Amino acid sequence: MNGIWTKRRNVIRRAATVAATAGTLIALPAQAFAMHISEGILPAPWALFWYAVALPFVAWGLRDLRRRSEDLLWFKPLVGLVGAAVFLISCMPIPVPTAGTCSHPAGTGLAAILIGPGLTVVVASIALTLQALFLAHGGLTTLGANIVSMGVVGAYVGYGTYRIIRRLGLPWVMAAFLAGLLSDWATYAMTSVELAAALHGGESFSAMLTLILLAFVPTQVPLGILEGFLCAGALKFVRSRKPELLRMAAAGGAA
Amino acid sequence: MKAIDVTGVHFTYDDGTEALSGVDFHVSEGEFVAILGSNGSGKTTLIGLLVGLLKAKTGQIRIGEREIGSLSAEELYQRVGLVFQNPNDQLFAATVEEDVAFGPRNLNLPEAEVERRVTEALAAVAALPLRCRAIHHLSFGEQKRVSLAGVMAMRPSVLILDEPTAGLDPAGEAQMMQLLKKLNREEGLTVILATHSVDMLPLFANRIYVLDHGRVLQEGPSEEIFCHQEMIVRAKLRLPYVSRLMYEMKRHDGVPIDGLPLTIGEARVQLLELIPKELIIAELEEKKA
Amino acid sequence: MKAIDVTGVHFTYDDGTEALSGVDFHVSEGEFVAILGSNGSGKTTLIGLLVGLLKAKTGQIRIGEREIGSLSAEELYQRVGLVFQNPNDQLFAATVEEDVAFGPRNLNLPEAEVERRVTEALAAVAALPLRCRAIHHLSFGEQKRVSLAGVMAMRPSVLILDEPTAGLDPAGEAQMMQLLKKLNREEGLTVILATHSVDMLPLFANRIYVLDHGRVLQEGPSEEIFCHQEMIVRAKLRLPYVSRLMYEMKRHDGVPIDGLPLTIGEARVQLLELIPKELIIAELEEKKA
Amino acid sequence: MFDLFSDIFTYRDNALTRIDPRAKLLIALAALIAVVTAERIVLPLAVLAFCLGAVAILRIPAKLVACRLAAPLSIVAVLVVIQTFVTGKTPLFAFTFAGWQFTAKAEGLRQGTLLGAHVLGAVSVVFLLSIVTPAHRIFQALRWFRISRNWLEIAILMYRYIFVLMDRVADLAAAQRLRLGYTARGRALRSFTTLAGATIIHSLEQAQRTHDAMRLRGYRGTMPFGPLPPLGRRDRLILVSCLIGIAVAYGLLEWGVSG
Repeated sequence: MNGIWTKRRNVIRRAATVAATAGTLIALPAQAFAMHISEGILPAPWALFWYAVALPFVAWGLRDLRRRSEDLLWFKPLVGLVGAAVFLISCMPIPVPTAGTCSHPAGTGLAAILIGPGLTVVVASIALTLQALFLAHGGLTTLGANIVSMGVVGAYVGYGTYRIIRRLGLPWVMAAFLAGLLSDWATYAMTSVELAAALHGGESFSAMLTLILLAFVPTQVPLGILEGFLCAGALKFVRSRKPELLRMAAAGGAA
Repeated sequence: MKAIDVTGVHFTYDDGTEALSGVDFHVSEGEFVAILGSNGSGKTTLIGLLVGLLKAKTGQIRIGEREIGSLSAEELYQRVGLVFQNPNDQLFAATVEEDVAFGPRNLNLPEAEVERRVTEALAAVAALPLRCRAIHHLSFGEQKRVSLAGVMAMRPSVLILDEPTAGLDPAGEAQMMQLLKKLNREEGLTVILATHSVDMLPLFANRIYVLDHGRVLQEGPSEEIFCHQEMIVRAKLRLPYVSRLMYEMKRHDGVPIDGLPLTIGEARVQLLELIPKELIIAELEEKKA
Repeated sequence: MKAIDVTGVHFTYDDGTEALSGVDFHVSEGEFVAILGSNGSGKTTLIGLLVGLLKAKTGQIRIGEREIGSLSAEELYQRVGLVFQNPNDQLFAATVEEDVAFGPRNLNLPEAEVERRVTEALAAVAALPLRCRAIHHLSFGEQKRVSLAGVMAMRPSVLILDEPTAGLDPAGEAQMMQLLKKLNREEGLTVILATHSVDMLPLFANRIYVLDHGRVLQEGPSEEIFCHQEMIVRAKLRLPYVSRLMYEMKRHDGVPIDGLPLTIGEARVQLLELIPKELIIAELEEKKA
Repeated sequence: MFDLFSDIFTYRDNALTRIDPRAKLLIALAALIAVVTAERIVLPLAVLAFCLGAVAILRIPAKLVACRLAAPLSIVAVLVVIQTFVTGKTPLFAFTFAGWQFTAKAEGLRQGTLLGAHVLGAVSVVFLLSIVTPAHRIFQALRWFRISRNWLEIAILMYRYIFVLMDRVADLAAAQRLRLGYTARGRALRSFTTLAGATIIHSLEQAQRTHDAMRLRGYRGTMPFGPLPPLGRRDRLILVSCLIGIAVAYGLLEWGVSG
């Protein structure tokens, strides 16, 4: 017990030292880090591994797309447009009080509620490819890892949260809020795992993971809460204006 | 007093397109000024600069004697208001009332004052009966008027409108222009509108700025502007239809017409002088008398 | 031969608004017909029915002598093509070439034929140089022409356009209308356009249908339509500016004008007859001769 | 933010834009693999130098380059710091700051620098690719690589409509700002949420109209693609020589010189 505690305290101290050295330096790129893992960070074996994890989910999403678009001619244009909208939402700067700068929401929780988790993975994989190719956000070698954290984890956690809370009979606003919040946090947790696995070097994995998680905490905790509000608010907006559109998008989703 | 003072403004977008190259633009309080230009002439960029959405690299922009950069958002948007071309881009509340109240609420006004401003703004655009309607049940013309009310509720002294009559049918167009005229003449608002439709302008605008490729080609009262047929063509515009008729009769048929009538009324007066009295039908003459 | 035959069509939207109540609409092959009406008059609904996007509950719609319901999608879309008001709705590929090829490729044509149709369609709308450009780099006027090319590549015999000149500046408007006239006169296409702008129509349209509240108020050649000033006002429209001038001179000033000139050319002829020859300036007369 | 998406340079005519996108994509992939598997910093830095050189020759504005490289550069800085002070054994130097003891370690520094070089090299490769290949050419190339057609169809629609929606969203956000929707924190959040909701609504409505337009031009559920021409002789030559070049450089810089 004692050992673990001292070790943990050590890690926390180390994290704090890093945060102190880097000063604002860490707060800024921590978001860039967190958003997507940058090109070139992952060693080749890890890059391949995450590709291998991501591919089945993308394939499953594509199967879902094929199935649902078979008798609904408008389904693919719809997925494309929702994808474009979520892409733009994830580019919108939202002010994060603790960072003193703007960060970006992930939007995957919202997308998963609208079109389901499978298609969200597909849409996320496209968005990540476009960003890697044309914006130097994320990367091609890290695409697999980013699909896993942003797409797979974000989408399934968001969707799962929404379904479970709805099934518990709680109001959808709360479900949407928690879906946005948890999908955001889960995405960053997963990103941390991916980074720690690749970067821990000689150190222990858990120490590195704790360090990276801690580095994300100051921006990610409030950002996740904001994302929860965003998810619930946006959904409420759509529900109050054009509920029929929501039903159209759902055709298999959760809303 | 000057309401807007733009001097030597250049603006280049990040992708390298130079949208404005050395524009001077001055509007006095209470004027009704039109920025006339084809698509891509720089109208929208100029508007963007006037409301602080874009920042000019060189040149000076003053809003009511103060440098635009020195004004806070609250100060700026209580001085200038912008009505977008597409009302859909501007209406985001569920009901008309809520949407018009958006601005005043953001000014942290007491609810009674918000209420008063909403009523006033809706009354000003003849949209009081729409107050409790849902935005998405409004017709296009109604949406345009409500989006104008939303801006009016901020009580700006300068009202800028991007293509205020685009998409409106003839009745809606006439109503909108009459409304703007009333706001200008009766409420004393300075009105600036950007447009590429020429026919209505001579009736309403005190002065016209013709923009082309990011430059002011010419500036002056409409009588003066439309005298320069070549300049108008160069700016990818055209004369108002009535003027075109008069222009062709003067130029090609040799009919002696003074200046260039711009409106139906002016053309009528000039033509009647040319037509011999004996040709005018008598019964109608009597009726008129 | 009839290109389009609509008889007694009613249409009610799901929310209960009755958009069309008993419309008859007939167009012969090779005609240039305008559907004129204010916002909300039912123009868009009528167009939606003509291209099969909406289904009429009662009434009959025939496209080229065949019941619309009996035509397969392929047959229908090679007979009628619709150009949307907003080109963004219609341009969904990344480049001009890919977008125009979308229709022909859906018809499973051999690639050489697709290639030929793309070239032909782009040439027809004077957009060949745009071929390899990205859609999002086109100007609004270019987008409009490319979206027209995309429909042309389906080789429909009837071309339907929703507000083809909306948002275009005077130069773009003139170009678009000339283009449509050429397609109609030279290529023999039947052209139907829905619009609320009146000034251009008399020059181009063979016949006009005036729509109001889902009914055809009147139908006929433009000379006839614009004679009925009260009907025009009732439909929330107005006379073309030139006609308005002539109308006021005839009605209020008693100037004897035959019928109602609709275009600048017609007005000029009539006015010149009324103005005494001795008033015409001599030098110009000589210049003309 | 949105200006970053400017792709005007890809439509310029130059030696690199003329190369077949399939060849470019394969070369870029080879370069990426070489960079991320490199054990020394020379190769990634050589790739970085090569790409920046090409970018300079193509006269890409420095502002754009700086914009694209800003985030990766800051990541590199953090990587070096974290790795230096957190991992490794052999102490290099130590200092105390605000009561905290910091020890830099040699292995960490080396590891951090190498990682940094990986990032810079890899990012520069993708950056160069992105300014000489327009999106639709990349989609074509991906089709040749047997990427799922459904995936590509959605990608093409997304790419196209990002630009359309972006204009609308920019106008919506501006309209909110002009009525002081972003002047206080709580208000900003509400405005932002509204903006996101409005974006979704616009996208759903646009989807309906786009689908209508697609149907009227014969859409039957699959976007038709044109034929793919075979890879030309010149492009094959370029591809092979570049791959050999990368392999030789890899051999020399990784295993060569000092053995």
